[in-house]
Amino acid sequence: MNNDTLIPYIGVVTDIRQDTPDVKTFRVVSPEGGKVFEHMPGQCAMLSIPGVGEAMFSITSSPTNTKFMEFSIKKCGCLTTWLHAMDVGQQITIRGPYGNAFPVETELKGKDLLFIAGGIGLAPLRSVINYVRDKRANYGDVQVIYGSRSKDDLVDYKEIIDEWMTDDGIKVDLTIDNPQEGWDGHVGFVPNYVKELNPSINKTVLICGPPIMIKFTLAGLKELGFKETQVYTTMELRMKCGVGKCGRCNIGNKYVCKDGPVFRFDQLGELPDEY
Amino acid sequence: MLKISLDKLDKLFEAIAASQTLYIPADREDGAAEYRKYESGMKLSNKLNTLRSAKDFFFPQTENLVDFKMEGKNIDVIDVREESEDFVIFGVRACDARSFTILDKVFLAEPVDSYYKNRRDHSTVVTMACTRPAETCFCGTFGIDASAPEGDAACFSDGENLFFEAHNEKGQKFIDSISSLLEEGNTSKLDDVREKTRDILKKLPLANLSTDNFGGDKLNEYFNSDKWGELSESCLGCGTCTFVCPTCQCYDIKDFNTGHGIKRFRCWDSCMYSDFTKMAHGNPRLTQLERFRQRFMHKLVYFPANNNGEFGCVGCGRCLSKCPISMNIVKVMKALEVK
Amino acid sequence: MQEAMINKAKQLLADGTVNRVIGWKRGEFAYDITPAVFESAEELDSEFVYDDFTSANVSKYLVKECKKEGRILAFLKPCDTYSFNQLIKEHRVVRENVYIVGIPGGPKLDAEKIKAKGITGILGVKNENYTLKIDTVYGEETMPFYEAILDKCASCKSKKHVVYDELIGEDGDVLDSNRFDMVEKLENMSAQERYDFWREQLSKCIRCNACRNVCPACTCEKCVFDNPNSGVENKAPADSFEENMFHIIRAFHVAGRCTDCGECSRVCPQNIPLHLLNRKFIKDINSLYGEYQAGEDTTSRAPLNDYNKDDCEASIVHERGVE
Amino acid sequence: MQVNENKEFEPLIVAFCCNWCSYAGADLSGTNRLNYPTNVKIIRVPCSCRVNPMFILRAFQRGADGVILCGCHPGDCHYTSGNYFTRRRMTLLFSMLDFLGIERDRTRVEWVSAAEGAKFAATMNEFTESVKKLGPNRRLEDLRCRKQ
Repeated sequence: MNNDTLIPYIGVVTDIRQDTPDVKTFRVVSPEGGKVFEHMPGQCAMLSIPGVGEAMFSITSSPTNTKFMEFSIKKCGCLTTWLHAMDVGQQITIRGPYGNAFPVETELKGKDLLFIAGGIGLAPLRSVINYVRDKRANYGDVQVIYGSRSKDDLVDYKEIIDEWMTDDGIKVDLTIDNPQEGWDGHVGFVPNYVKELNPSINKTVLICGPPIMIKFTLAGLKELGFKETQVYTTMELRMKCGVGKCGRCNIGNKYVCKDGPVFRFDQLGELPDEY
Repeated sequence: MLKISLDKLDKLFEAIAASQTLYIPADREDGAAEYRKYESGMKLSNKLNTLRSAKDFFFPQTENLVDFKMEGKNIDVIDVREESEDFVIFGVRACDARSFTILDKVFLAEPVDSYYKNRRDHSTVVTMACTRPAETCFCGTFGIDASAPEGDAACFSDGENLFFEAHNEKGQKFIDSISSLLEEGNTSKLDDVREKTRDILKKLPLANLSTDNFGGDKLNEYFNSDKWGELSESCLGCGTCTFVCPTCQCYDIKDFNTGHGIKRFRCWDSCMYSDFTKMAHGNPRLTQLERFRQRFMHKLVYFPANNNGEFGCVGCGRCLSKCPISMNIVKVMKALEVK
Repeated sequence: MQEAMINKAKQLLADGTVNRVIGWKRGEFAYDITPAVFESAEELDSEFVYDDFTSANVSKYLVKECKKEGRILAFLKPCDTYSFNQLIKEHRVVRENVYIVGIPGGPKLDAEKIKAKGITGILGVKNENYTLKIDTVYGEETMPFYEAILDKCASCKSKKHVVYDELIGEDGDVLDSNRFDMVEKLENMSAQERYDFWREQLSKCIRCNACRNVCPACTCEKCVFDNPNSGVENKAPADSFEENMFHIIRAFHVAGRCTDCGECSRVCPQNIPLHLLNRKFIKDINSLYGEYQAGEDTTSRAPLNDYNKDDCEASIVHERGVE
Repeated sequence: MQVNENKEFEPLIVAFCCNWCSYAGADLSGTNRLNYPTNVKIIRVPCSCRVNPMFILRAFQRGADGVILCGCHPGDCHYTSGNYFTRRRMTLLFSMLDFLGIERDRTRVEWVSAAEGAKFAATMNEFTESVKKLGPNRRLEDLRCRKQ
């Protein structure tokens, strides 16, 4: 019988990094070494500990990383609590890749890009940002606006400071919600910061974060003159199968696992408001 | 047309069951019909339809997907799939036969569901034309002719004889396998019976129900209809409609710890249940209104939007007779319809 | 009766006693009647129905309805009043927000029983001197009224209303019912026969949860079977054990609170006689701890929340009855 | 390794014991060097009243062949009245299991005080023997949990 997508592969966790108090980044390789499967930026994978649960996570590492995949996971439910408690060397099951991807090879090619992320919302965008950094010649200006509750809650802070900020072709603006000792950067919410920075409206925007942040940022972008066709986001709903069959992650007639998770706001606007 | 006399049905069943597993609708003690594995002496039910739909054959209520053995930090994945045996389902009604094509559109779409396909490949569906449709029948609404069912092969009764007709290679193979029992027969009486059935179908109370105003193009209009509150008010949030439905195909995947391993199984799920879309951080369908809406929007709007206008209902009428509070797709369609 | 009820409802709506009415709404056929809330005289006139098929017990809806703005009028049959009274006892409803009009009860008809006779294509059902005249697309059929009544009505326990603000018609009496006959019959079977009986019945279960969701005593905010952290959550009977477990626990959780309204068996799409499990508990409670009828009053202690120092020991189960 | 088909059936017995009396009783039978079968697995609970009917069923699901519930003697409950409720609850549950055709001798309630080490051992011996006679639990088992 052919392989079935519901039968998972084994992945080995080779590195666990504590990013913030409630976010850890897990490095996963196949037991034979190397990546379990290839993917495109924005796609997701089903991770599971049998007996504990199975859930969909976006792949945080860039496809250009040929050695391993990474997942930045926030502790919030049953499975994620288990994942946070495990040690290096633990095997997990993994299946995918699922969903569409950010159109990095088509619509986004040659464009000026603006990434806006809030909190753990950086996880899916990090894959795109690193993809773009590795194929820098294919894209125009790149700007990242990233905010979190506090300095400690900035995911991948080390990579942002050491790699992104030292990169020439990429501008990074960080913000935190409240003033904090040892922070001399910007303080304030992401939507306001975006308005303050007043980015050029030629940019294509990729946005991810808590729903409330997305809502206000989108409104702010529209005020600045951005059109809905310029803004992409990535969605999340309860999923079980990952292939549009189990019937629960739909928004209208679109399945987030299959037709999403990446949607352009004009596409999302045509769908019922049920997410 | 090839035929067999109805009083020789036993012989026919014996012959089929000799080479492969045969399932026929049989009466159980409480009077309802259900598909049962044929054993000598079992009688074909004369009920219009089985209480549970025929989807169980391809999409059972629970099935083991994969097993895991956990040892220390290691996980073993054990593929438990086995090649299905060949089987014949006899006496499937036109509505249930159509439900298979609807399920195919879900499970055989890429990536193919190998569990479903395995059973589908090994099955022969022999349908049976209806002669006494009930008031709850509305298959005609979805373009199904109860007197000419689909399936690999179909059979038609004129009250004395059962006539056979092959629809594809599989069906022809089935008829060939029983050809020694069949003989050429005159269909003039059968034509009368079919004519009469068609007349009755036209006279049924739901004969005029139409899907003309449903489909993918009025998605937001139906979604935002103010009728949902009133319609869903009495809904108990049970899963009766979804579980008796031949086309409801949503499922859940769960793990069961047996104490010496993990069994991952798939089971039917219902969009009527409160945890259907519940996540660690919230639930987009908080009240019964949203859940109720999802079920009917899926059948009448979303499914046709994704499948060239084909609806996700076959009009078998099971939910009409089984809903504890008699709220069903017909009432929803009538209340909702936007001309 | 229907007309008297509509008039009563209109009058109470008009004088402001209530702002809503819970009753039953006509369907597509003679028998598919849906509980519904009515807010105006026009709605009542066009859609309200009370006939031989209006069997659904509306008292559970009142748990939600009584928390809304204003007062609601509920027409309760005698058996429904027991359910409602039990809900008052458990503080699940606000009595003041419900205006109860007691109406005479059944026996109500069961469309499934008519269909089981092979009668199909039903267009209309009329009761003429306790003979049902059934109009079908295949011509007229008849059957005796009492052969088509719901099982729960066939063993009616009471025609008395235990709670009401006013009555339409006369109040009845508590009946001497034969409702424990089937339980007794099973008790007198051998263990193997009982096991076979229940295996056949419970293996039909499709776990649709209709029995649980319709039950006026099952009002937990979150059922243990829906709770992933309970360790017993299950959505489908993956094993015969889970079928047994669900039905034992469902019945046990309402033991001493079940008023024997019979809704569980009425709604079961697989015709499992679930009420027998509940009745077994009622029968045991009656015989071991004294006669008790849940919902009869709002003050007495439920048998499982109570004890006597000289209660029998559990070993009584091993000593009596048929092995 | 050769499996002996005729090996005598060894039942798995789950004993729920209340913390204050029966568990101490079990302890005492141990310190007094009284024998009771190793088939008995004790689960300590704060009070016999803590035992939900679901616990009993779950024990059967997970492979128990018999379940026994031990608590303080009526009147001696550490929490005054817990075991009185237990008594009613278990009577009804066992009666229901019997009604469903499940062998009645697979379940039992026994009152064992902290001083009754001998009674504990004797009860367990006797209960294990009676369950042994019944053979493995087949009517209330979960096939998925059966050890291959």
